[in-house]
Formats: sequence, C-alpha cells, structure tokens
Amino acid sequence: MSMNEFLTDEKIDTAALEASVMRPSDGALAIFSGLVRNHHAGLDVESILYEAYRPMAESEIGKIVTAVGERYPDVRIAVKHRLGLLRVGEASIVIACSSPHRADAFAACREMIDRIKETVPIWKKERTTQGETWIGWQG
Amino acid sequence: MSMNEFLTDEKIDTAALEASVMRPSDGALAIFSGLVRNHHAGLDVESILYEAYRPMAESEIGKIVTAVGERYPDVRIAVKHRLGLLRVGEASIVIACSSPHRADAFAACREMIDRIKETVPIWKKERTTQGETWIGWQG
Amino acid sequence: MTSNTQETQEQMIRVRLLLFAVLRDIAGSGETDLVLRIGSTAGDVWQLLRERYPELEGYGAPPMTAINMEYVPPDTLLREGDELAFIPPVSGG
Amino acid sequence: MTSNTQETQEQMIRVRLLLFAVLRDIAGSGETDLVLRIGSTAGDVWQLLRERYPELEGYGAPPMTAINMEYVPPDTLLREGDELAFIPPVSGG
Repeated sequence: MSMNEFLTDEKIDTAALEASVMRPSDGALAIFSGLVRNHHAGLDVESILYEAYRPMAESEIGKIVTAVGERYPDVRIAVKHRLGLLRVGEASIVIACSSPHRADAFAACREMIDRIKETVPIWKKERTTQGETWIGWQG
Repeated sequence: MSMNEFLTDEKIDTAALEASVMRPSDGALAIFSGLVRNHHAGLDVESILYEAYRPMAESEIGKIVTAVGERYPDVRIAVKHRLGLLRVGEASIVIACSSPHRADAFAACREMIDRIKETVPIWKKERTTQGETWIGWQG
Repeated sequence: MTSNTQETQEQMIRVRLLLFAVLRDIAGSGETDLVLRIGSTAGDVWQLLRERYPELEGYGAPPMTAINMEYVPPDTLLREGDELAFIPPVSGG
Repeated sequence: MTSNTQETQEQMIRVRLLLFAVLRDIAGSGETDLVLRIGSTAGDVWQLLRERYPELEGYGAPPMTAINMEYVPPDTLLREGDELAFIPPVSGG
C-alpha cells in the first residue's frame, strides 16, 4: 500500500484515473464523481473540509478495491479521494471502473462508492452560513 | 430538436458534457462511456464505423432524455453519440447524469444507455481481421 | 419499386424510402422515391424489397419500420409524401 | 489517561491514542500517548475519555474502534505499542 495511492490533497485528475483503468478490451467505462453541494439539511453550504485517518483510509480503500474487484473480476478499478478544503462544485471523490461490459462497470462503481461511504475513516466538516459542523456526529 | 444536439462527428468532449449538467445543488455525477473494444464474438476488432439515420436518431435520443428525465426529475442529463470511423479505445457515446444524490444519477445513466441501445437508429460495422460486418443483422 | 403507369395519378402516392447500414449495402442505394398504390402499407414495400433482393428472402417479417421518423407497425398505411425507413437491428451506444 | 505510578512497568502498556474530526476538536488534541494497565480494552479508554470530556457523556458505547488500523470490537484487549483510534461516524465519499 502506497501512502498516496487513493488520497490526494490536489484537484482530482479524472482523465488520469480513466487512463489508468482503460484497456483495449474494455467496452464500458463508468465514472462516479462525488461533488460538494451547496446545500445540506436545509442549510447553505459554502465549503467542506475533508480530513482522514490517512494510513487507515488508504488501507480501507485498498480493501474495498480488492473486495469489489473480486466480485467483478473483469472490472478494473481506480479511485481518488481528495482531502482538505473543497468549494461547491468540486469533486471530493472520483471512481473509474472499466470493463468489457457495462453492467459490471456500473455495478462495481456503485458498490465502490457505497462501501467507501460506510467504512473509510474520512470525515467532512461543513461550513454553512450557520457555522461549522462535523457531519455524522449526533453529539 | 437541434440537428446536432446528440450526434457528433468529432471526438466527444466529456468535460463539456459534464459542465453542461453540473449545478451547485448536485452531489453526484455519473458518467458512462461506451468504448470501441478490440474484440467481439471471438474476432479481433480493428475499428468500427458508426452510421445513423441522423434526424430520427436525434429525435429518438431526445425522447429517451425526456422519458428518463421524467422518471428522475432531479437528474440533469446530457449525451453525445459519435458517428464515423472509431478506433479501439475511442468513445462512441458519453452520457453524463448529475443529481443531488447518487442513486438517481446512477439509475438514470444506466437507463439512458440501455434505452439508447434498444431503439436509436444507429448501426455499427465492425472491421476485424476477418473482414467487415454490420452488427445485429443475422442475414 | 416502380410506378404502375396504367393507373391514374389520383390513385397513387409518392413515398421516399430510406435504407440504412446492411439494407443500404444490399440495395445499393440509401434513398429511393417510390410511387405506390393508395392503400399500400410499409409491409407491402418490404415485400417488394424481398422480391427484388434475394439476400432478404429469409426475412418474411420486416425489421423495425419508421414512417416520418416514428416507429410504426408494418401494417401502417402509407400516405402521400411519407418518409419510410426500414431499421435493421440497431447497434448504437 | 495517566499512568498509575504505584504499579510496576511490567504491569503497564503504552498505547498511542488517535482522535479525529469531532473527537479531536472535543479533546483538543489528535494524538496522546497513554500508559494503561495490562488488561485494558479499547472500551476502557473510551470510558476514560467520557469521564474527562463532558461532551461525550451521552455516548456510553464507543464509536467504531480501530487498533493498528483495523476495525475491532470495543472489548478488544490493548497490547504494548498499539495504535488505538476512535472513529466517529465517517462521512467521506
């Protein structure tokens, strides 16, 4: 596991991710981008700060790539999650899944984002017009 | 219906498609690209020629965009299908679906490509090492 | 595919036939102007094509049929000025 | 959070505690070295945190717990040199 395989502090280079998965045998490429929205829970969002337990987040994303790759052996998967301060409209995550056939590419891409949102130790703090809040903590 | 809303003879500009659908309220962007594969039915594919009944193809894609948009009212949809001679690895179609939430973006993107493959009058002729064949015709 | 010159113009309609992809290759031409008897259907034109082009003999039923860029059943009556297209199985995407 | 200096070093273990996001903000620090009795569990450390930080009082059960970057149940025994992290509900993606 490289320390910077799946996490980045820079704008995500979607074209590079795509190029890293596409093979001549692929007929389908599914890309998912998570974007910073301008609203959440009725509030106007100005920006989001993403923070991670970095080595564990790298490890957990790696496990998910492996697990989803085993379920869809024809699919090649790449993923980058951005950390730091993001503005509305910027991508926090991009997942690229290429496959000979589209059903697997879509399914793998969907499973990737669903699992990443469940277990990877990354947190976001929203800055809204009402102040700053860590999302997910009910304290 | 513009004559060149959904069809193009040029390389598809995915970034422009993305930009055309993304709104500040969107948290998810799903992109599907159909790629020319290097194999089909056991043969090595060198290139594919795409041909369309152009005005009807524009009309049919427009109907699909409308129908899928009605099923997923929060999703904004853009699509381009390329015509002419394409090489292995090039994109024949790109569909971009943005939405506040990812489930709708994925579902709309998947329905778009499934429906386009069913009814839009576009045909491909594969050039393989064994010669040229129109795909789909069992004559 | 040709007009019957014995009949009067009032009993005839003009239809533009479009053929694509494998059908155009078989017919050698993508666009043909037809003069047909009133009452002719899209399916009747398909039968004319089958009689002219032996490659189509195996296809009793027409492929998908469009009139004026809308899919229609093959028994749809043709009208003056219609644009008729036979749509081989599509393979876009 | 502090060692009991009455006990010998042999009965104690050193553990590095990592806190993230809202937990770090509450604790005021993201990394703390703990000296704990042998036999301490991750859950025991969570109870220490609750006693020290009133903001955590409502949370009897710890959030997700990781030792050496692997999720574990809260009753997992800590060992010398472990890296312990409490993982508030994640919100990545």
